[in-house]
Order: sequence, then C-alpha cells, then structure tokens
Amino acid sequence: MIPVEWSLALSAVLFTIGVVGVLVRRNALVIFMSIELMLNAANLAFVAFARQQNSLDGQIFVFFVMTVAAAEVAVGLAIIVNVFRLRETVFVDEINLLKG
Amino acid sequence: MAALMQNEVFQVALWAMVKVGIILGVMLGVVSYLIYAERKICGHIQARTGPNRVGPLGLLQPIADVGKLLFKEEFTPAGANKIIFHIAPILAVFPAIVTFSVIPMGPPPMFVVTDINVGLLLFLAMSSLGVYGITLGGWSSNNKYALLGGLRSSAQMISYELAMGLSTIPVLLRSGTLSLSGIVDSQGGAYQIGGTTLPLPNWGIFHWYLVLPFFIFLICSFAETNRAPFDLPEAEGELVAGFHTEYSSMKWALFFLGEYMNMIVICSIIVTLFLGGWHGPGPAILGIVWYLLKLFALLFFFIWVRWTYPRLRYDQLMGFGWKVLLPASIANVVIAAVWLYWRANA
Amino acid sequence: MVPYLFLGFAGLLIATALMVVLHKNPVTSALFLVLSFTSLAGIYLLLQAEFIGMVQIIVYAGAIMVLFLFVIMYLNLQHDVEKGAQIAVRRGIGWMVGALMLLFAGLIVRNGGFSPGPVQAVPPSLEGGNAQAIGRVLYSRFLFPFEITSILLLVAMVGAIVMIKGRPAADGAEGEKE
Amino acid sequence: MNLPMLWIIPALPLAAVALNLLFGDRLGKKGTSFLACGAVGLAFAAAIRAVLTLAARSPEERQMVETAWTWFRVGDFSADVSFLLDPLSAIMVLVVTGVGFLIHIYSIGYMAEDPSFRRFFLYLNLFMFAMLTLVLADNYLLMFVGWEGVGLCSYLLIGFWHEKQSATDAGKKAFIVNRIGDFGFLLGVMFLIAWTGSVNYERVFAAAPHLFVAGGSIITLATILLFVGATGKSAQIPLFVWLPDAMEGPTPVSALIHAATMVTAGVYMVVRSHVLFEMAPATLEVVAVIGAATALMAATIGLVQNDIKRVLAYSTVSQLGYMFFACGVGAFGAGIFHVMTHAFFKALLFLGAGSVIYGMHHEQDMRKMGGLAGKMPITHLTMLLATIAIAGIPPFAGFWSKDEILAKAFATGHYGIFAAGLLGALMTAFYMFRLYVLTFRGKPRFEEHAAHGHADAHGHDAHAAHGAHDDHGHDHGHGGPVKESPWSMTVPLSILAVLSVAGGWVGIGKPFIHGESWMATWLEPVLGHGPHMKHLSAPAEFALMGLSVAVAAFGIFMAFRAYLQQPSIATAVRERFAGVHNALYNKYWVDEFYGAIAVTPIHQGAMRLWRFWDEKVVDGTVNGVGYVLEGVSALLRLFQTGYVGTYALFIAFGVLALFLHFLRS
Repeated sequence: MIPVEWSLALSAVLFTIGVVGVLVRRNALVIFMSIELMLNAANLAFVAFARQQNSLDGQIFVFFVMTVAAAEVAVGLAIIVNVFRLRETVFVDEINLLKG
Repeated sequence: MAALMQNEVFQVALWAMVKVGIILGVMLGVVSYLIYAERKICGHIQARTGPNRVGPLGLLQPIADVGKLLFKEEFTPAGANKIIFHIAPILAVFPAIVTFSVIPMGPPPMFVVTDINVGLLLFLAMSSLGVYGITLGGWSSNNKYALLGGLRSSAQMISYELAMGLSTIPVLLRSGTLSLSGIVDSQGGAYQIGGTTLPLPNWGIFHWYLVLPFFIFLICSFAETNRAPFDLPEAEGELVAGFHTEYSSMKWALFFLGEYMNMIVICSIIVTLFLGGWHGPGPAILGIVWYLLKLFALLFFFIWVRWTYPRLRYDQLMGFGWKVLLPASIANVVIAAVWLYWRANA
Repeated sequence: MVPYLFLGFAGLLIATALMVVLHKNPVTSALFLVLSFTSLAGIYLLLQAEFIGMVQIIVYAGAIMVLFLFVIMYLNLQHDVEKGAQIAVRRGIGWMVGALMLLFAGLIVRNGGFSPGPVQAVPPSLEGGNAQAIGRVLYSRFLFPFEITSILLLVAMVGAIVMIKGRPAADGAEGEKE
Repeated sequence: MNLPMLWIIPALPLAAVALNLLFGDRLGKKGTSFLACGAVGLAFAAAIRAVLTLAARSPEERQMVETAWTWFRVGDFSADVSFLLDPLSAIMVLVVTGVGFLIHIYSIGYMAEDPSFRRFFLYLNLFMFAMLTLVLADNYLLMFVGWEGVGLCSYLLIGFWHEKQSATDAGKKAFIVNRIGDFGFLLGVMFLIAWTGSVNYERVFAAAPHLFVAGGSIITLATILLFVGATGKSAQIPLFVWLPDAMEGPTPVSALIHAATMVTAGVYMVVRSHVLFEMAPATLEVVAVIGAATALMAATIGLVQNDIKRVLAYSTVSQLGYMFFACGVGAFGAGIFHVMTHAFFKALLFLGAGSVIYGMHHEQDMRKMGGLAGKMPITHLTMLLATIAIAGIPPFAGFWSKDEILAKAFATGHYGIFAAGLLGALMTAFYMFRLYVLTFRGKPRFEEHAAHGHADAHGHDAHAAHGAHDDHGHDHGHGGPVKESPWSMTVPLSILAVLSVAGGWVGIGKPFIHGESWMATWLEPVLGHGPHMKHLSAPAEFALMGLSVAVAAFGIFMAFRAYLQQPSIATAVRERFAGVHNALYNKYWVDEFYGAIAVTPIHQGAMRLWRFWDEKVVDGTVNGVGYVLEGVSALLRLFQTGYVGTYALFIAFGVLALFLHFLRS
C-alpha cells in the first residue's frame, strides 16, 4: 500500500503547478487548464484519504468535484468564447471591464 | 532466473505479455484480411469479383498493399504542426488496442488478457479517447478539408457516445456488473421465462428490454467507427478524404488500421454485451470458436451495410443522434429499470 | 511493483503538468493536460479507485479536454507571445509564490500537520467491484447531493447554450461602446 | 385494493390542468374541451364508484379515510394530505362533480368563440381540483387549502375578461372580501389547533366535548370565527357584497362557482363542524338570525333588479341565507338538502340565463327581452321548471327542501325566523316569476336584426360599471335572429331540469312516508338525530306545507298580474313607493357604506403612512446607509483592478496565510 504522504506530496506539487500556471500565464484558456490541475490535485488528495481511511466518501467527493468541473468548464469556456467575440483576445491582462 | 519464474506477479505479467503478443499479431493479420474481405464482398455486392490478381483468389493482395504503403513517400504538409501530425495516427490506433485487453474471447482467465471489474468503463473511456486521433490529425494538417473532417468526426463521435453509453445501462442493470466477463457470464444457460425453459440461449438480445438498446448500440457503432452510413468525416464529395487528406504512406495506413481495429473492437463489445459472448453449445473450450463466429458474422454485417446504404446528411445525422437515439435510450433505461425492479420485487 | 508504478505515474504527471504551464502553444498544453489526466487515472487505479479512474478518463480526457481543444481550434489561437517587463515581473512573483507554497505544503505533509479523521476498521465491501460499492453509497447516503448535481449540470448546460448563442446585434453594439 | 382511491377524484382535474398547461397550445379547442370535460367526467365516475362502495357498507361503517402522505409535522402537531368520504362529503362530491361535469359540457358551447377558450378550461379544472380538495379533506388545514384554492379560481374567473375594467374590479372585490372571511376561518382553525392540538375532524370532534364547556365562551368564539369564514365564502351579511358583482364572470362560472358549488362551501363547513356548533347555542342563534336576515334582504333587492344575472345572484344570496338559518335552527341535514336541490335548480337557472344571453347576443337587461318562449323552446321549458322549483311548488325539488327548512324552524320555536323565511319565499316566488315573465312571455321588446347600441342603452343604468355585457371577444354579430342554443348547452339544461324536478324526492319525509326521509337516513351517521328536534304532528306539517304553497302561489300570481296582464300596476307601485324602490334598486347603499367606513379611511391612512413613514424614515435610512457605503467603497475600489491576475494573486496570498496557520498549529 502506498503511504498517504506520497499521494499528498504529489497532490501538493500538482496544486502548486496549477497555482503557478494561474499566476504566470495570461492566456485565459491555459489559466483555466491550470485550475483544472488544481481541482485534480484536490481529487487526488480525496482519493488518497479515502484509501487511507477505508472509506468511500472521498471517492464520492471526487465524483461530485468532477461534475462541478464539467459544469464549470462548459460555462467558463462559453464565457471565454463570448469575451473573445467582444474583445478579440483571450489574454486576461487585456481585459479589465470590472475595474472598480 | 528460476526464482523469478516462481514469482506470481512475474508469471501473471509474463502471461499477459504473451497474450498481448498473440493478440497484436493476430489482430494485424485479421485487419489486413478484413480489408481484403471488404473489397471482395463489396465487389460481389456490386457484381464484380474484387481483387483477384495477386495470389490465388487475390489472397496475397493485403501483403502487397502493405508493401506498397511501406515504400510510399512520407509527406508532411507545409505549415503543419509536425509533432502532432506524427502523433495523431498513433492516437487513432492506441485506444482500440487497449480496449482489446479487456475483451473476453473465451472463458477467463485463459482467453482474456486482463479481466478488470470496470471493463465496460474502460471501453467507454477508450472510445472517448478515440476522438483525439482524428481531431488532431485533421487540425495539424493545416488543411481546411482535413480540419472540417476532423471536427465533423469528433462532433459525431461525442454525440453518439452518449446514446451508446446509455444503451449499455440496461445490460448493466441486468447483469449487475461492469466486468465484461461477468456480463457474458450472466448470459449463460437457457432462456427461462416464468419458470419455463425456452429453446433459446439466454443472450441479452432475447430479452425484450434489450432489443432497443441493441439496435441503438449497433447504430452508434456505425457512427463511432465512422463507417457508412455515418462516414461523414470522409465524405469524398465534399471533403476530399476528410481528416486524412494530407496523410500518406504508413501514417495513413495507421489510420486505416485504427478504423478496422475499432470495428473489430466494437463488434466484440456487441457480441459481449448482447450476443452472449463465448456462449454456445459444446464444451467450454469451443468458446473462442463461438466468439469468433459471432464476431465475423457481425463484421460481415458491417461491411454489408456499408455497401448497401447511402450516406446521411450532416444535420440529419446530428438530429438523429440527439433527438431520436438519445431520448430513446434514456426512455429505455427507465423502462428497463422499472421492469427489472418490478420483477425483482414481484 | 505498485510503488514503482506509482513513482512512474507521478513522474509523468508532474512532467506533463509542468509542460501544460510552460508550453507556449495552447493546443500542446491541452494535449499534455490530457496526458497528465490519464496518468492521474493510473494513480487512481493504484489507489484502488477503479471507477474514479475510468470516470477520470471519460470525463476529463474524453469530454472536458475535447471541449478545450474545440474552443482553442475555434478561436484559432497560435503561440502565446509573452515578452516585456510586466510579464517578467508577473512571472517572478508567480514562481516565488509557487515556491513558498510548495515549501509550506511540504512542511505540512512532513510534520503530519493534517488530521485525516478516524480510520474505519472495516474496509468497504468490494464485492461486485468498486463501482458497485460507490453506487451503493451514492444512491443511499449521497442521493440528495447526487440529484442536486443533475440540476447543476442542467443549469450549466442551459447557461452555456444561452451564452454561446447570444445576440449578435447586441454584442456588436456593446463592443463598440467601449 | 380495498379503498376506491379517493385521491384520484381531485387528481384528475389537476392532471387535466397540468396537461392543459403543458400541451394545451397544441390541442386546439376540441382537444382542450375533451381533456377538460373528460377529466371532470372521469372524476364524476370515480366519485360514483367511491360512493357506491361507501353505500354498500353498513351505516356505522360509512366512513373512508385515505391518507396520501403526511404534509408536514411540527413537534406533536401533524397535518396529513388525506381524504375523507362519508355520507356528507359523498353528497357534496357527487353534486360538485356531477353539476360541474354538466357545466363543463355547457361551457364548450357557451365559450366556443372566446379567444381564451383554453385559459377558461384551465381555470375551470383548477377550480374543480380545489373544490374537490375542499369537500374531500379530512382536516381543517387541507380544507383551507381547497378553500383558498376556490377563492383564487373564483377571482381568476370573475376577472376572466380582464380587459374589462369592471370585471377586474369585481374580481378584486370578491378576493378582498373573501380574504376577510378567510382570515376569520384561519383564526378559527388556529383556535382549534391551540385548544385541541389537531386539525383532523375526527380528533377535533372527539376532543371537543372534553375540552370545551358547552355554551362556553371559547367554543362560542371559535365557532363564530369559523362562521365569519362561512359568511365570506357563502356571501352572508355583512360580506355578501361581492357575489352580485361576481356576475361579471362568464355565465357558466356564475352557475358553477357562484351558485352551485363554491358559495355552498360555507354551509358545508358549518355542517361539517356541526359538533362544535351544537355546543355553542349562542353561535347558532347568530347563524340563524344572519341567515334569515340575508334571505330577506337579498330577496327584497332581487325584486327590483333588471339584469337577469343580478336577479339570480341576489336569489342565490337569499337561498344561501335559507341554508344558514336551517343550520342555525339545528337542521343541518335540511341545510345540506337545500344545498343539493339549490345546486340543481340554481345551476339550471344560470345556465338557462346564459342560454338566453347567448341567444340574445349578449343582452342581459330583462327589459329588452320578452316573448322568447317560442324562439327558445328548450331553454324556456327548462327555465320554467327551475323557476317553479325555486318558487317552492310541489312536487318540484325546491319545495321539499325549503319546506323542510321552514318546518324545522317552526318546530324549534323560531317563529320570527319562520316568518322571515315565509316572507322570503313569497318574494322569491314573485321575483323569479317576474324574471320568467319579463324574459319569456309578453311581446318581444327588442328588434331582431338591429344592432343593439348597448353602450348607450345602459348609460342610464346606475351600475353601468357592472353593466350587463359579457360580450368580450365574441365575434358573432350583435344582430341576427334569436334562436335556440346548440346541443352542448341544451343537453345539460335538460338533465338539470330533470334533477330540478325529481332531485328533491329523496328528501320526502314524515307526513308522506313512514319513518325518516331517505336523505335524513343517509346523513344520520354523520349528523346524528339532532338532539333537540321535536317532531310536528302530521296535520301541522300539512298545514305548514299548505301555507308555504299558498304563499308561493300568491307570489306567482302577483308576478303574472303585475308584469304580464297589467304592467301599469308595476309602474304604479314603483312610483308610489319611489323611496323604497330607490333603496332597493341601490341595494341599500351597502357598497357605498362600506366604501365610506372602510375603504376610504384605509386608503387615506395608507397615503399618510406612505408620505411620512415610507418617504422620510424608511427612505432616509436606506439613503443614509447608501451614502456611508459609497464613501467606504470609494476606498475599497482601489483594490479592484479588473485584472484576473491580481485577484488570483490575492487568493494565493490567502492560501499561503492558511498554510502558515496550519504550520503553526
């Protein structure tokens, strides 16, 4: 059996890569992909804990996270396409309509 | 070395490797002769004789074809995304081969590479990956016909995957397992209804609530393998040759291989889900024979359909998938669930 | 053998995830993301979550990433141009935050600074496979969230369709105003 | 399954509503009418089946309770959605579904050319659902749901032609006046919950004798509150004002809701709660007096009205008064009996009036009718039967029930009320035959082929706003010959006519047959024997009958004399008693009185509150908060750069802080 720490460490690395992706990149689509990476890092932690605790609840949570991710991607991509139609760009540092 | 041979894990791995080797070898042969069969059948359907020059009855034709393809020029269009252009054909073949590892060709564990308990899910997962090869091939060619073909095929495959996945659910409801060999097991024995035994095998197709899923699955299989009457991605009249317009030589051969392998895989799945898998009269060892018989009959049916029916229009195809097949399969899931629940509690 | 497989998948996962972030071409990024999701599915299999592993491929690789690819192809995106002082500053901050986060997370994992909750003595019944076990829990204890999820998906679907269909005239007018 | 599935009875119209909502636009008129009538017809069949099952049992066991589900549960208190069928609700269910079915069929013809055909049947079916819930409920709370439901449908249907100002006003008036009554009812139910801890009839009635002192103040208050609810729904003094205005709705609605079924809900509720009412003699006195006063007052107003539907509306109010004073003198069975016969003949009268209006191309003023007997033979014959029935001539239905009520009033020593009832009967006979004579006899007072110029014709009417036309959206011309209505209207008329004649025979009692009447026997498991009923001797009964028949005959004779043979008499009387006529014609100025004491003060008070409290205090507070927030947010907005990256960075800092927290702990 794989120690839970291994999975957690892997999850942490994956999450950090996702964070870096969000902070470093300016293409909205890549940022979105980085968010998916972070979600998957969380999923990995869920599955690892589920394995450690002999419980299925963690896997159920992953199931729900995936559903949420699917819904999020559908809506998010629709927003990105709309933004592209409006502003002809997907670079987030060229879009600041919500500036206070 | 001897110690290694005693190691159980190693033995399993070794056996698996041997089976994989056999399957890969046989598959390649079967595919090349499937192409030959297609050409022959097509010829006879069209009142021709088909290939008959190379070898007796043209039996050596596939070998000649492979030789020709090997020596053709590798062509990469200008402005193509080279890496993806090279990877795409591999992606087209890979899912079919992976799926084959879970198909029970006879009673397990002898005739199946690995009998995992989520075999059907693996099949669905791999068929959803099948989109990539075609889409990327079309996109990386930097050619509008190829791109349109690729997009069409991926839209088509995604649409029909839904109905296909849903039409397997009544089967799962009946068998209560996702394991393919478990599904085949549940179709063994004789058909019983209300305590009377009928002279029918207990295959899925003979249960009334699986008849509609069978046909939905069959139709979706045509769409999933991009074969007529759903061969829109390579509609020659509109798209030249669709997503593989720019491919030549062995890369084109890989697409071709992928298509025929997909056909074999999906026919195997139909046999497994609906036609009782390896079950048939005689001793268990005959299982693989029965399996192959059913498989070849289905393959013949696929070829027969291809050369009989005209191609659909694109909007008709999408409308049919979303407005007819999907609701029908959902309705069937409900009906089968209610029926099985009622029967279990009656 | 399992630990080696785990390490292999982990290495693949980290490498592909890094490529997602580093590669300048969005299509390549997406393809690497597919690969990293697939290796994550492998890790799930090793953690005895077969169902989740397969669903991971079906949902993420088979559906979500195809959608990403479609959008990238639809928008016809090429290599991202990332030059200039501002971007360099941003990159520096990003990597620094990332390094700090990794450090902290590593410390937490090493110190055991997480409380995973009580371990159930009896492992869940795996009779009929992982999928059946999950189904049993999902349709009993988590039935209500499960049904709510379906509404969420419906709403997302309607939302996406409405947004994509849009009103071309209104869009154009708004675009010109800015 | 042993039970006859009571839930299906209200569920059928509800299903029709759902189907109509979902697919109505594809069904077309034929489909819609088939759906609506079919659902109600099926409900009728289901009701018959249920009642037959009930009747097959021995009298003590005639009670079926069917719990669909528990609606809610709060502590010890729980309310179920459950249905009760006993002899009392059986009568109501049969009347509601049966008469309702006939009126649905009638509406097909009557509404045929209305553009909102579908909406009409939608509301009508919704009403059927609510009404059936009301009568089948086995607790006060579910009854209240139906009670509010029928109120809502009544409002929707009165204002059905909502493009007409008077119709929407009438709808609002009905709704608001009903709210007052509903408030009383709700308070009464809360009272019962507070004291008995339950809303279930059986439990409340079982607990009542132990909890309340008979004649005590608590039970009196509770029953008075319930009765307030009844006065609202059943149009009794002081809340009767909405019913005459409700005639703005389409005529089938007036027949179904404002004559046959909904308005009798109050009577049903009082009878249903007879256990409580019998414990509160003071309340019963109030009920009796109010009922008698309403019967008398409405009858006097009905004497002088000219709009055919208005006469019928006041007649309805008057007849409801009879039912209430029957309850008030303790003759609950007689009250329900009158509910039933009244449903038959009053529905018939309204439908007949509708047929006349339809035939006359939406003319409602009786002064412009006359001589229709030959032109509309079926309508004429059925209307005549119904008029005789309501006037109280044996052996028609109305006689038996009205006579029983009067006899019970006399027998219990309520001589004043008996006299009022008798006087009311005289006036009923008079104004009903006035209506009959003016409409069907004499010479036609209209030109067949001319346009009517109806707007001018009614300009002088003091109630032009409530004027007589429900002609919206009807495209068939205003001229044209007067002719008989289509079969879908005449068939229900004929069936109801048969019922108006024979429907009362189930109540033929003591002097004619040995033992109690069939009706009384049927209701006995629910109502008991009636504790203080002393029976009159047979000669006394016959004397009373003779008296009431004589009175009715005199009224009829007067009507024929004054309106057919010598119209000068009517004019002379009107001029002689101009003041009285004016008072009656203007309905004792009750509407104006309510306007002066309630509506205007409330309106002005609300205006003041609005000016001061709303504009100064509330708005001032809100604006003040707004100004403060504006100042603060001007600072905060500096953080809102609008760039996603900045926000992401802030989030990342937050995550880092969280990590630090975990590290420290």
